[in-house]
Amino acid sequence: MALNIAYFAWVRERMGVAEEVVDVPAGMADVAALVAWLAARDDRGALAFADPLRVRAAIDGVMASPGSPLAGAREIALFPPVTGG
Amino acid sequence: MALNIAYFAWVRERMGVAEEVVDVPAGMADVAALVAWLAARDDRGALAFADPLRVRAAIDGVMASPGSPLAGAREIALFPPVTGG
Amino acid sequence: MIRVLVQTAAIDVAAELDLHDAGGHGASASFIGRVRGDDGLTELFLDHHPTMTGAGLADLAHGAVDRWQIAALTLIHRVGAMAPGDTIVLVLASSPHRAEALAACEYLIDRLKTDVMLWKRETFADGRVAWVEQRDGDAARAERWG
Amino acid sequence: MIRVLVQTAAIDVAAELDLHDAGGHGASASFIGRVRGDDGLTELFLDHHPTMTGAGLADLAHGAVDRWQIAALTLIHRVGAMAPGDTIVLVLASSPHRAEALAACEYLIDRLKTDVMLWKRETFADGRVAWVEQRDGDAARAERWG
Repeated sequence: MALNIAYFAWVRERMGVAEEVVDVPAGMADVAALVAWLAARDDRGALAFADPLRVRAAIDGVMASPGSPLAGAREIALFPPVTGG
Repeated sequence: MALNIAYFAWVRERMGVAEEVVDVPAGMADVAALVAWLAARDDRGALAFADPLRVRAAIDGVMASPGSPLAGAREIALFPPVTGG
Repeated sequence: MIRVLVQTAAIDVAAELDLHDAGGHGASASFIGRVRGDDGLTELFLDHHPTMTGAGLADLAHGAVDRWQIAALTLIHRVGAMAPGDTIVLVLASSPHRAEALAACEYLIDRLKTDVMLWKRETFADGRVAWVEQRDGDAARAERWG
Repeated sequence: MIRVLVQTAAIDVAAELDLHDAGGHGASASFIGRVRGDDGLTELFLDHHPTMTGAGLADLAHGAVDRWQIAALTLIHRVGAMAPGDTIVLVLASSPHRAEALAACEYLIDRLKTDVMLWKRETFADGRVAWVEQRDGDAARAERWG
């Protein structure tokens, strides 16, 4: 299953890319599973997602939760809590 | 006893003057007595001070109350409640 | 820097913004009040006291600086005759912190309505002339500040 | 008129004030936030999402117009690399009523801190680079609006 993932702020810096297309195992259910998979995939993932509580997600421009399903998603954004304004 | 009195807003318009020196009876005690005396003095005073509750006063630049003593006052200002800003 | 003025001349907002040196502060809040031409109003006249009006504005400005961390404060009130669209009052408050700048600005504009020696007279197109009565809402807003 | 922008170019406050047509409204409240050079900060970088950041600002603007009687609203956020003194954010809110203009301005600046997809990275003179952590105070201020 191919997913378009975009990273922001220090998640982007630790991942070393702004966007990528990743091929995840078929049947991956939700955001929490994706984050765990990315953390286990390689060193940059381990660094970016060492603490899943510090990561937020949006699916196709809508804020998501760890339990949000990945089915049908066109783009998943992963990023820290916002600190703007 | 001579008092310098300044009027503002509709009190000034009804009195027809911005300032005047008035000679009030010796021993006049307080602001309330002055307002009552001005209301009884002539038609313009009757018009300006028909409702003493709508009149405010300051003595030498400091807000006063009906019971504030007139003794030692250099200038008494009489005006409606403020509506500025 | 505290700048307080009572003036019959038009308020030059752009020049005051420059003077306030807004560029040097983390956060700047401002409020501009203008004459509204509602109900056919053609002139707003503001009567003031030659010393107490300015002293009242200065007291408010110093009160704001005592309450909040303020880097610069400008408080200018126009008096005399004004037309619809004219600026009556300008408040500029700057601080390193946004909440302080906003609070000072709101405090000053609320207090201005009740604590400063100013009286409004309105003239309308149909010839009607009326002194404005104090509104209960203004006193209530000012009282929130205790 | 609602004007919402996310831009990497410098914010031209004077030009935006003119565009906002401040002269036509009874009351105008504004807020300007600038980069502070505290602790030797040399650069502030704001990361943003290409669509969600602008959508978030537009949602806030429409939320303010739903809540208060607003005649004109300008909400501009700069993103990318900025230096101390640069304007990060500009809020202009005009209304016939001063309380509405002030409340909308304060609401927007509070909400901006917590509801919009923006991330701050600070670079200091000693070479230190750090992403800003969310502050509890910001979330608390935004929650007051319920």
